[in-house]
Amino acid sequence: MRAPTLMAVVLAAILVVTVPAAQTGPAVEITFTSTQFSPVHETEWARDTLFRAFETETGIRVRFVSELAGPYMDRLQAEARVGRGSIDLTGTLHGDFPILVPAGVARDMAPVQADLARRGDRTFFPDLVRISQVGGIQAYVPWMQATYVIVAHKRAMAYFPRGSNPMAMTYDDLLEWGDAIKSATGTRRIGFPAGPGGLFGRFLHGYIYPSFTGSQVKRFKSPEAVEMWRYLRRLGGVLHPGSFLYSFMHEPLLLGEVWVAWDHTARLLPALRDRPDDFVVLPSPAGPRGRSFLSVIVGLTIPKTAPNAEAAARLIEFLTRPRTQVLTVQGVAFFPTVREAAGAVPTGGMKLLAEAVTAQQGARDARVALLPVGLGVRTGEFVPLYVDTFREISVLGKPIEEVLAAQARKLEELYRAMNAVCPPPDPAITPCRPD
Amino acid sequence: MARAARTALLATIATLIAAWVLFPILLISLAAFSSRAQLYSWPRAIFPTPPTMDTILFFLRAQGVWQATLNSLIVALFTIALAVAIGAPAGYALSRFRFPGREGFRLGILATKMFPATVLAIPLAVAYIRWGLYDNLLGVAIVHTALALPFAVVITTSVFIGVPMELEEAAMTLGCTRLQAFLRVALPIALPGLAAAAIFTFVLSWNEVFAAAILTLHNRTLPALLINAVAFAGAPLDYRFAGGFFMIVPAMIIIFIIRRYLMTLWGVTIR
Amino acid sequence: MATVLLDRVTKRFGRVRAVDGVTLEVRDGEFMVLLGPSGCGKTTALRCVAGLERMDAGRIVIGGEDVTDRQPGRRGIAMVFQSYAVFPHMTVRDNITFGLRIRKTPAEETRQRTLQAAELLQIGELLDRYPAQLSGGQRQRVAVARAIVMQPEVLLMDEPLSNLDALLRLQMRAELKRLHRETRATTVYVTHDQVEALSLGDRIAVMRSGAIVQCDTPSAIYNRPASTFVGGFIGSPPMNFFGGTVEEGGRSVRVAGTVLGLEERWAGAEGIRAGGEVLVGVRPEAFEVTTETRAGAFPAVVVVIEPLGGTTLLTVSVDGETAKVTVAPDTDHDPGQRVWLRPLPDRLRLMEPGSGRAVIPTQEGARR
Amino acid sequence: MAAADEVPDLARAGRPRIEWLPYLLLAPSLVFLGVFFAYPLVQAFGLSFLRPEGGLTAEHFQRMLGDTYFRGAITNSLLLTAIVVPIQVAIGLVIALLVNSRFRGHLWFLYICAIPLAISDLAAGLIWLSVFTERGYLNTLLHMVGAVREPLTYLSAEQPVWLYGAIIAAEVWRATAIVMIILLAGLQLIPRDYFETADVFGAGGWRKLWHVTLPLLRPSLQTALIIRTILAFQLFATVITLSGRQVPVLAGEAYFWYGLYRNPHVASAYAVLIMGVSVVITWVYLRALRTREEEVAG
Repeated sequence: MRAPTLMAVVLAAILVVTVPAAQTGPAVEITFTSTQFSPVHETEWARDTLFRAFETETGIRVRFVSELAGPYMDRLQAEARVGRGSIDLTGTLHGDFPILVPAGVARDMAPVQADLARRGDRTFFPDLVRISQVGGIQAYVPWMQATYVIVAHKRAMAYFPRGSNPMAMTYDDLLEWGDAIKSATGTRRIGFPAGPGGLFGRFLHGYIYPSFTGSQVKRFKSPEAVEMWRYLRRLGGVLHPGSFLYSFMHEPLLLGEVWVAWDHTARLLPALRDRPDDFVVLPSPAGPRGRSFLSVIVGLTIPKTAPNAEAAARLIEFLTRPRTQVLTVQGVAFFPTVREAAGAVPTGGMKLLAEAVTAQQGARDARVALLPVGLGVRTGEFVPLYVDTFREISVLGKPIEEVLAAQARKLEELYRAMNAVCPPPDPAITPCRPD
Repeated sequence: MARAARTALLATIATLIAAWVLFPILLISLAAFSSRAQLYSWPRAIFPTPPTMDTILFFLRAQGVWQATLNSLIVALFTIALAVAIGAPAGYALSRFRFPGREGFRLGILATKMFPATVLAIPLAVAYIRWGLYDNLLGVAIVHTALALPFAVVITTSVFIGVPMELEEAAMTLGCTRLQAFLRVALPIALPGLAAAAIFTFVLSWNEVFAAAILTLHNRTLPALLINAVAFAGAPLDYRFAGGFFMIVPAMIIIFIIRRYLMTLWGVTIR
Repeated sequence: MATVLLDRVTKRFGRVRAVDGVTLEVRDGEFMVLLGPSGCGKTTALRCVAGLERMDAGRIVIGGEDVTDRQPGRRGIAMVFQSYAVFPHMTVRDNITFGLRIRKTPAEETRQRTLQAAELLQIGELLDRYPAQLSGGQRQRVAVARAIVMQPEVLLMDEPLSNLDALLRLQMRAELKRLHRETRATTVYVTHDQVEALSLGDRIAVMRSGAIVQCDTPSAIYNRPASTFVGGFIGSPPMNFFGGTVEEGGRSVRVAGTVLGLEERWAGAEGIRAGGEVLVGVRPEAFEVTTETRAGAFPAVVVVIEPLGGTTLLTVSVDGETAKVTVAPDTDHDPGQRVWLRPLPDRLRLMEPGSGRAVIPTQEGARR
Repeated sequence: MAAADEVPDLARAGRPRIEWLPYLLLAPSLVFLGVFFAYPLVQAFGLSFLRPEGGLTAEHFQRMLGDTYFRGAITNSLLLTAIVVPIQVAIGLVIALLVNSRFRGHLWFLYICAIPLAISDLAAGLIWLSVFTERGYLNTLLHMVGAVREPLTYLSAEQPVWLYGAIIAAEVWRATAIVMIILLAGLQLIPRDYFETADVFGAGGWRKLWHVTLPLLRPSLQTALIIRTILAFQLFATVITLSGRQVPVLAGEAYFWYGLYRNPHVASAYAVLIMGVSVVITWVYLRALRTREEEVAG
């Protein structure tokens, strides 16, 4: 290449790049970061529907940034440490707040909550408001809820164990189901999101553990737990081998790789929306100790370093408005935190989900598990302990009792080090320790 | 006879290797031009009938893709400017002078290649916030420069070794100062080689994922956007394939531009 | 035009003294050749004059002004490099006008001088070409034109002919000579080719190991080498040296069992003692060769005969040592033939065997 | 001429003996690397050896060693490197030799083979995912020729050969180019007459390769091996894209410990381990492939 040509190209490139950057945005813009809405379709929806509506109404533009948990927490903590920030509003899982509060990120949201209460148009579920108290302050305003269910392709229903009720499925049913599919088709069609970005760990500690042992932590190495791990080994025989790659189950469902999948409601919704007629939604299975499920709460808080707290409060008002909450459940399958929105009847694929969630919550043997709290900076170690246990027992085939004993020691160390309380359905013992 | 057989054998090997390199690129291109429905069906057709832009348009219309592409370009240009501005003087010094510490510097520069971006990005994230470089494209460019600098130094060294010292000396005897001699003689001759270095730097920056993902908030580069969407955010297959295709197109163009320098890209550096 | 003085110039590279306290004065308009084998420091010395090397000690004076601290471009010099160093990204014209443009010479004058220089070197047709389109000889001409267009007071040339083939070298040699006559620029010319040195130089400075061992006119260098080194380096084939013993108080010397009479001037010269060892140096052409014995001639055996056209070169064996002798082409010799060699007394040189230094005859010593 | 005066010793006359210009030119890179390289590097060591509240500790390394993925990570990293690097060197050498033979069209061949040079590990992972995923092109092709009816699952720990094979294929495909470029540069430095001499002595192609080309190529092989090996230990995006965490690797674990577990200390311990392994391997290569003087002379 001749030098002058090269220079011209470089100059042109610089022009192309810098000129648009020089243009300025609207008068008011706030930055909203979240660990939620990270799937592409959810981000798109949030930007195109949710925040556009807000901008139309208020003239405030929302710069929405969805992040991985790691960088997300780093940034919030770093801004707090420096005492200067760019984030006006942030929304994340309940379990993150025990880190954010002591790190000085979250401000007390009680005044905001009180303002919302004064409006009288929305009633937050009281238990959600109760658990939003973290470290002596109201750490967040409850924003959305989510849970996990099973989606099955209709063609899989032919193999469902005769005489059992799919809406009241047990873990034995699930195994039998998988076996039936396997013996009929020669393929394994039950899938879990056990890939790096998947939520399989939630299934282990929040679903199957309490369902078999009635506990998440305390009965970690109990005989019931040993029984549960034996069950999981058998279940492994009918699991789709690709499960360790899956992050979001809507994709293998749509592809047909998997016929029966367990995942977060938001991560199943795209399949239901694309082909609502192909799928059915079922509640999570029940074990000997009931039908345990996790309720995930997402809260909103304004960082202490927020440049524009006032506009952020207006966005909170907008997001927790019953109409917006209905819009949210319909759009991305996150469920309301205010009573006024809970009554709205969803449509389409979302309707299937809502029915299953209702069935799950309303089941006679329902047992709510909550995400662990109080683990502070070491919160991130909790879930991997369960996934690692699964890997050692089911993948590497190590002896169950030995692995459980070793992992229980780590679990105990974690809880003792952070002096944390047992998560429900375990009794509130501090520090929690496996028996 | 034996010669003809040998030629035929060589041609076969070359063809096989070329096919091995091109075939996967062809496949991802086919995937990028297949519709979502085609990608999700089984059995799947290899050739999309008809080819469709839907998948690529879906990707390009996705929020942030254009901005991220623009950011990637800005970061890459910053990186090129920094890496060449900082690396070229060092390369010039290494090519022109024998001085105590020269070998030490060379080894030190190469040793920096041993340390992954992971190690740099983590502590720098904290430091950047203090320094006001966080979520700043310049901040990303700086880390990319740190990663690209060894290559910039090595390539510019070989470039300047290729420009005889005597040319500059001749210019100096003709009345130039040292700086004038460099600017009027060495630099114009070295320019194509420096362009190759710049393009190499561009490739590094364009492809870098980890640091970009850690160090930005709004101002994501394309790979940072993609890794988030692909590895963790459950981007659908069509989005992934379109993204993969979109990332390799510049790669092919760039290698095409510098194909003349491929023979000498590493050139004299190992002498 | 100007004189050039190298005053006790020293340049070290690490522990090696490339130039070791060299002092040399080049007269105004003189063509001075620095001659020596590779690695003797001649190029380094030249580069010190040009200002391209930073000296460790000494100073450079050009035209009476100390230029030691001046940039190369401010010393009134121009230089032709061994590799020519023609700028590949400029046309011939731009190459030649480069220095003038740097000096901001008026356009018209630049044009005039360029044409002049191009004409002088017969490269007028090449002005718009790029160096890549030129032959080696043409590039060399461009390099010279680029230097002389500056009308330098001092022209420095670093082996400018060494990259040319033999024929072209011969031709360019003559042209350089003509050029020097026309421009009369003080010239310092570095070469390792003694023929070039002899043919071009007004004076030749022979260098060895960073020092000047002799500086004199070509004929003096040739005929009266100051050491065995100079004698052996200059001349093709080089000077022959025979071991001898001084006899008769310095009036004769015994070589290969034969007594050679010495001229008057050697008697009493420093280093000549009766019974002392001495090296007798004789140029190959300074022998009378006969096939019969005679006084003042020592015997030798012809080993190889090489007819060179103008002369014939004999390789002979004298007392087990080989020597080279040139004879007229029509003489008849056979390998194995016994011949007698008589050195011409006035062409004969004596050297001290240990130091290799020349013995200086009394009259010459006085002349000095 | 005032010959009697002292020889002007320029060193003592206030002029510096040291040439400062090269150091001046190096200064920007030294400062830059000091601030943006050395500083975070020291920090990284600090993170891996210091307790958050201060004081030296081996705790982070113990946690790393006790991690369920650790054994797999170090095994896989070493194994993948041991398999991938020789294949890359072999193929890279073949390509470089082909290009260096200057057959007609060799520049196009070089261009094609160099394309992966500019493709990131992320993009390469995506490309090969489109081949090996269950509804991917491999199954499609097999289906077309009638070899399979239902798609097979390749990217599963239950199929270690396929899983490894896919990773190796992607890595070989992506990173052979850099080896090839380095070796090609080395080949061009070998004077042609070496080959001609070998021809005179009747050396056949293989013997020529073995006795002439490879010994002369040793410095380039050394560079290629060092660079490839070091990069191989930093690899993770391809592996994660293709296998999730079924094939843990060192760099991937550093990434997971940082991003997933939120533990920069153990992440840094992994990073420090990677550095250690890289340094050791570089040293081994430098020792094993040192060019001996007499061989250069020969």
